[in-house]
Amino acid sequence: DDDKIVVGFATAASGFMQAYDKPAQDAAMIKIDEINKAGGLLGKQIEVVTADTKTDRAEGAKAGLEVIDKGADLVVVSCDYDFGSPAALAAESAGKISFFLCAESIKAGIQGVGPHSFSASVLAPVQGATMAEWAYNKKNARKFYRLLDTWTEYNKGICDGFDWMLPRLKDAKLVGEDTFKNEDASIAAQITRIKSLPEQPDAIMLCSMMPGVVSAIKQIRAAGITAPILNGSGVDGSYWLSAVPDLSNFFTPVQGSIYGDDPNKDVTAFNAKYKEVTGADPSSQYVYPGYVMIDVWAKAVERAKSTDADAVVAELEKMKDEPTLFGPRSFSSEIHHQNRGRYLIVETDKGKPRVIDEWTISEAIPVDYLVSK
Amino acid sequence: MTEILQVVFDALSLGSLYALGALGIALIFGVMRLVNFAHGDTMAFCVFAMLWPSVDAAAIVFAGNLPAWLLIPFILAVGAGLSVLSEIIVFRRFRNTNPATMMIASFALGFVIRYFLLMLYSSRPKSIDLWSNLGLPVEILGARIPLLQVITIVTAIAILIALTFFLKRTRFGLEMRAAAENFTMARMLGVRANRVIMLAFALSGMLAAAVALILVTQTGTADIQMGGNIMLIAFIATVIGGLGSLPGAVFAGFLIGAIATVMQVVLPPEARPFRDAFVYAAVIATLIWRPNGIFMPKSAKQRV
Amino acid sequence: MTLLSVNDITVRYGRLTALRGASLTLNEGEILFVTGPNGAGKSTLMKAIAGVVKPVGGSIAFRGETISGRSPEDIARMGFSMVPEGREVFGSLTIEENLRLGIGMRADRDQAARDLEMVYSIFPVLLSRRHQHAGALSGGQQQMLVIGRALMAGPKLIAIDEPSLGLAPKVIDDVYQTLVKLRDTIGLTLLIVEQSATRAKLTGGRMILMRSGEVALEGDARELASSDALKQAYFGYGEHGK
Amino acid sequence: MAERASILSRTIATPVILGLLLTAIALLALLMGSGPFNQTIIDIFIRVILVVGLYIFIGNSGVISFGHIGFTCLGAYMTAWLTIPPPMKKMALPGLPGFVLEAKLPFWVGVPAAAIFAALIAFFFGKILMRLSGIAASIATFAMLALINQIYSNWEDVTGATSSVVGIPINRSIWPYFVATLVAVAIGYAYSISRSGLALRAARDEATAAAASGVDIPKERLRAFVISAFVMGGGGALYAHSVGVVTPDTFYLGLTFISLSMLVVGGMGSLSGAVIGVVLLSTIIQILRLFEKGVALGDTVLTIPNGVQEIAIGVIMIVILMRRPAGLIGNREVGWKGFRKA
Amino acid sequence: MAQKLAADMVSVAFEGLRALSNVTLEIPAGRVTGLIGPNGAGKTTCVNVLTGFQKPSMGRVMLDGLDISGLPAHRVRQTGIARTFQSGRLFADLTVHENLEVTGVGLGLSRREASLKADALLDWIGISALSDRLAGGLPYTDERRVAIGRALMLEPAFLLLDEPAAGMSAEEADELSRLIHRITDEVKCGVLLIEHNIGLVLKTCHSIYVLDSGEIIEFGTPDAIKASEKVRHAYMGTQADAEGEIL
Ligand SMILES: Nc1ncnc2c1ncn2[C@@H]1O[C@H](COP(=O)(O)OP(=O)(O)OP(=O)(O)O)[C@@H](O)[C@H]1O
Ligand SMILES: Nc1ncnc2c1ncn2[C@@H]1O[C@H](COP(=O)(O)OP(=O)(O)OP(=O)(O)O)[C@@H](O)[C@H]1O
Ligand SMILES: CC(C)C[C@H](N)C(=O)O
Ligand SMILES: [Mg+2]
Ligand SMILES: [Mg+2]
Repeated sequence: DDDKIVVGFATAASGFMQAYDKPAQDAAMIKIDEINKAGGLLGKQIEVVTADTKTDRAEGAKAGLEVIDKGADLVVVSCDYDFGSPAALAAESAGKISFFLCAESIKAGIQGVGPHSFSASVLAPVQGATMAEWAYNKKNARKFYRLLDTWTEYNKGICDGFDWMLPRLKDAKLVGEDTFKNEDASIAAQITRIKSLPEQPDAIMLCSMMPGVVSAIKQIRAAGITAPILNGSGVDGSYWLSAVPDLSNFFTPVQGSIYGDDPNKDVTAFNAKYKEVTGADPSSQYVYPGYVMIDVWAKAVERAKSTDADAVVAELEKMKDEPTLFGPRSFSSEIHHQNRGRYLIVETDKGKPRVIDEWTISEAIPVDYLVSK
Repeated sequence: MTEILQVVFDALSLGSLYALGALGIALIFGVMRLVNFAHGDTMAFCVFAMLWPSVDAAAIVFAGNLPAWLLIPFILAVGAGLSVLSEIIVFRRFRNTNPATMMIASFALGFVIRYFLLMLYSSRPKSIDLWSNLGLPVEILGARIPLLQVITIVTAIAILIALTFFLKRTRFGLEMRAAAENFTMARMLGVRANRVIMLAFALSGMLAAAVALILVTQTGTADIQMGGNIMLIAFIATVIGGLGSLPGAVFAGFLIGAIATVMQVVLPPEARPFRDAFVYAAVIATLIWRPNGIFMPKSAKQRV
Repeated sequence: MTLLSVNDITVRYGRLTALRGASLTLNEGEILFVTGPNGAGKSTLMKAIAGVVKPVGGSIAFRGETISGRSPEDIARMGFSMVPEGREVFGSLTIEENLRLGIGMRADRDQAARDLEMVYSIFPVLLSRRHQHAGALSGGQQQMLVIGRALMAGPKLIAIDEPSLGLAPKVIDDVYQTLVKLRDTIGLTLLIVEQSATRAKLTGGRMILMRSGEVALEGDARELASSDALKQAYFGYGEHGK
Repeated sequence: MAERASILSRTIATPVILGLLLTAIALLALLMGSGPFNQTIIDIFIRVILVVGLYIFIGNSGVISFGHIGFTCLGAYMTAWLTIPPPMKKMALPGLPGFVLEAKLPFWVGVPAAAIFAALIAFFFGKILMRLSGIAASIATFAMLALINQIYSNWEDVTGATSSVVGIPINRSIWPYFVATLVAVAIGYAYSISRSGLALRAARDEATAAAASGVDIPKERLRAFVISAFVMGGGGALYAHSVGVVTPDTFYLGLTFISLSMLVVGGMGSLSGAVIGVVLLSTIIQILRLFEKGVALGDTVLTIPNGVQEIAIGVIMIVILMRRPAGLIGNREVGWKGFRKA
Repeated sequence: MAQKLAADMVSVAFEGLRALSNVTLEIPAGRVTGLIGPNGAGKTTCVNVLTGFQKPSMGRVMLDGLDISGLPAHRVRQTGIARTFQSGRLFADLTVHENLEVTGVGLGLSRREASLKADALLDWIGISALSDRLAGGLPYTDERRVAIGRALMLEPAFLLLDEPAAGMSAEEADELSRLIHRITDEVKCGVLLIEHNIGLVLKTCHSIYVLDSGEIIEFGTPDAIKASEKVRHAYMGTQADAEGEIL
């Protein structure tokens, strides 16, 4: 109807995706609240409807249809591409805009859903590329080791970005590589391989995610390997650090800091707000894309002066380095995702994470490369 | 030489975990013909028993802070307790029903346990640091192997010997095997079959707890799904080892661990992701080669 | 002294009534043969006493205590030993393990050891193959094993559902001789389902005939077995009350 | 002695009644006319297909297969290979053979092709596996599932590995699913009254005696294996078209156990059990969902907390099995006068 | 129809135990051949060898001069050699009628044909009344008759019966004896009868083999067997003498 704008969340309120969807969704709600308090969007209040995907793909399609049925103008879908896409596809065929909460695969957008689909986060390959380039420049790393957990596309994406960046770094080389599986109870064999390398690596690119990544880090350090470990954003958060006491030499890219030391004071203010609303501190940087999403979408709606999908998409695609609380955002008719982005670098030293640097890769990862992977 | 030894230890340490899992599955299968799919969830339950219920990302360690001499018995008791409770509330009512029904019932029970944990702790994996210093390597014949793995290997073998002795040499073991084969007839011979089965469940629960403790020390993670994979491998090990044969189950557990480790070592990088595919192909080959399991004596085959 | 009394019990399998008000009493040291045509309910009667099937009506008392409703293991522990129809050996256990199962509830270990020797002497083949899996035995050998196993429990009352099933004639003789000897020496009470009237006649004792779930005829085995009444009752010409 | 009626005329009531039940469900979806509800019904139909597929093998042979969802996976990917627009395929799945890359087939070709493909693969696996019986066979089928899953999760060029395969044409009309479900039920019925079905059920009860009756058990098992794989493959293809994306882990343990549970709770040895089990459990799940969202009873809104639905379903399943160990329908089949012995 | 089924110097060993040693015997068509012997003598093993359930360690199984040893059990049945088992082994979840139908189907009939044959056969044996009962709940004696019916489907050339009278009363055994004769007379098949009910064997068989510890120790007509001191010593009971007093 005309007196309100509806945002539909087809996200997981149960099952394991809930751990990712809920925080990002809370952040989105904060932005929605802010907009409503400030008088709404196009003068109308934003109303929220939800449907539970139960972390199941078939349920996801239903949830998508359900929020569309309830009149959603924007369909927000599960963080992860695999679980979000059924609902996004439903939105696409209904001609609605869909936003993945924090999917980091190129498919979360034009390439995997269609021209009305976007993701609010930054591509996983950007994370891998960022860490490689940063470590090369700031840690003087030349010999890299690549350890890939083949469980998800996200993990592979990090390593893809790393692979793309490595040849661009003069003198840098790969001294070895290996794979494991997230559920592996023991990675003893992989560790033995690292330890029997003729020369120990300057840095280990670890492309993995929760929960297996913790186990891998723990076992690597227990074996006495002290080389710097580079990761994707998936390991952000201090909640798991207790598992590896006194972890050091450990680096993670993040869009914003949950540790109270973000260079941008507004982020710290947002963290406080988040705590006020949800009762807990943000547990990882993955809350932030939810906020960014509503932010950029609302701006596009204001500029289009309508919620008409095509008009809003057109406005979104005009965004070039649009500033947001968590770094600039760009969209184009080619890609609805970030193939380049500013990252804060968090170092964990003696079990304490803190922001030590900021890095933006020197060149955007070409769409062709991303798609071919 | 040391390299080979290192691989042997790597294989043994993974294998011993599987072997311990397999013992827990084989014990219940041996006594009830039940494939207990709730076993993995029992492991997860034991792990979470160390934490205070909360849906926050950060874990609130609770029992996990106890000193080892209290924590170990406590977790073993939790495993045994949950397992016995499962028997009393659920499995007891499925005596003499067909294996498929029991299996689905156990699966449903596991499902209930899993979602119960999920409600209390959320689906988020939690971190917990237990006995980190056990991760420190010790040197054996030039190979470096974390102390924890030495402990795991030794525990698995010790438990196997103790259990085998228990089942072969004591009256209880005899009664257990009898109840497994023909529940009603065993009772007609005065065997207090329910009691016997309950004890088997308690043992199996403790085995789940033992795996849970090792797993959590190794990975530092408490995850709702954490028992699942080990349970599946354990299940496979139980069958290819020879149903009802505990040494068989243990041997097969070690074998699967060894195959996986060796595959990881020898496969070229491009083929390494297919490691498990090779393992499963080996499982099929083994079954075709010895349908009754590696350790099944020929005479145990049913005659016409 | 009355050892076992079955009063008016009724057993149903779903809609089918297998026992309708069957009664019998058995005194200590007595031999009672149960005979009757196919499907008369003989095996069901045995199972009801053993506590394996639950009667819907009536009561059973053993050694002065009511046992209907008790669990099979409790009844077994009171001294009731049963050989069910159809050779229920534990095929995956060895022969000796099968036999040792029977002595679980006995306190008198010495006597148990002697009983084991006795069983081996009646059935020497079991001794020679004691460490083999019972599943490999021939049909008759399995039958020997279950009878032996029942004797190992040191029972007050042994109930055997068709002891001669699958046994060679010579072995049947041995079995009956042993049973009678045990009755004479230790006062073992025998409840035997036996299709062969001749066998009952040769052994002596009391006999009942069951038909359609009821006790149709009762009397001395020797007299009854040679009388026409038995044949008539067997096939149901004319009703004989009990 | 009365002349025995033919097997067909004695048992035809079963598929007819089941067909009517399915028709009623389809009509209900039309009547409601809501998108999500329609999708729910499509889901139920696909489940029915999968569970009927399981029934064909498991119900008749008594061998619990953990592997059949593997065939669902094969089917889903096959239809994806055939129906995704060629430009997208060339990008995402460059390793496919040329003629497949060029193909852009409609879904009503994709689905049967997928079913046939699954049946073909089942034939090869079955040749090896059907010699096994009992728990060894179960584990071997599980290993087969894991093998398929591992291959599809890692063969980047051909399956896209763990990444979702997208671009599968979505069909949200209820009719294709309805018709396919009827076909599945018909196949299930035809198999169960066939010679092979009878022989296999005999072997399930007493393998030794079946052999002594001239039954070639591995051969009969193989037949059932292939036919059921055909149904499972078709079901997988339909799933792909109902959701629009497939990944290997969709077709792994979760789906395996849910489908097996529905079969066992319904009654493992009965076609009616397979169908009614799915419909009933799905209905219960939907009702619990409703309560999760909140149901207004008078003035109070009744809501159950998140997660309770799953726990409740688990408990309900256990209770049903306690009460009826052979499943709701047991070994019987529906007939005009209630249930009859199968 | 085949005329002769024979075991030719068959030996079977199980882990050191010799269950059969060089057993040679013949089952002619149209006649009843008895096989008796103490428990564990090897009778069932012998049937297992003849029907493909047990591979002989040595020796051959000949069907009319054709070597059939090594064929799997279902193929043996398809050559016309049928058997029953010492323990019923009916298909418990199928009806009696279906139990018979299975054999028809196993031998290549359509269900319709198999069904008609089953009806006819049940009628012929006289157990049509049981037709629609589930085989699982049958009493012992009926179980045996159904098993015989199942084996008789499609008129096998040879029928091997393993203790069919166990658990039967004298009258029932008598009836069985008549049934066996009807089978040889009307179906014209050769029957091998294993029984411990000596009376039944003596009355029913044309010739009898006596097996002890895996070896044939005697072969002859019932009268000859009755008279044999060797047999009496090895097998017969003291009271249950060869007169066949105990049925
Ligand atoms: N488990 C069962 N389920 C259904 N019916 C049964 C069951 N057991 C026995 N019956 C039926 O109960 C009746 C009595 O059977 P029972 O076995 O007691 O007879 P019986 O006198 O021992 O016969 P037999 O001489 O053949 O051993 C029979 O009609 C039989 O079919
Ligand atoms: N699979 C086997 N493994 C080991 N021993 C076996 C096996 N099958 C049979 N035997 C042995 O072979 C011998 C012959 O057995 P078989 O069953 O043929 O005897 P039988 O003459 O049929 O006896 P019964 O009259 O008791 O049925 C027995 O001693 C038996 O224990
Ligand atoms: C939470 C993240 C690790 C998930 C990841 N962003 C994805 O796309 O799947
Ligand atoms: Mg009986
Ligand atoms: Mg025999």
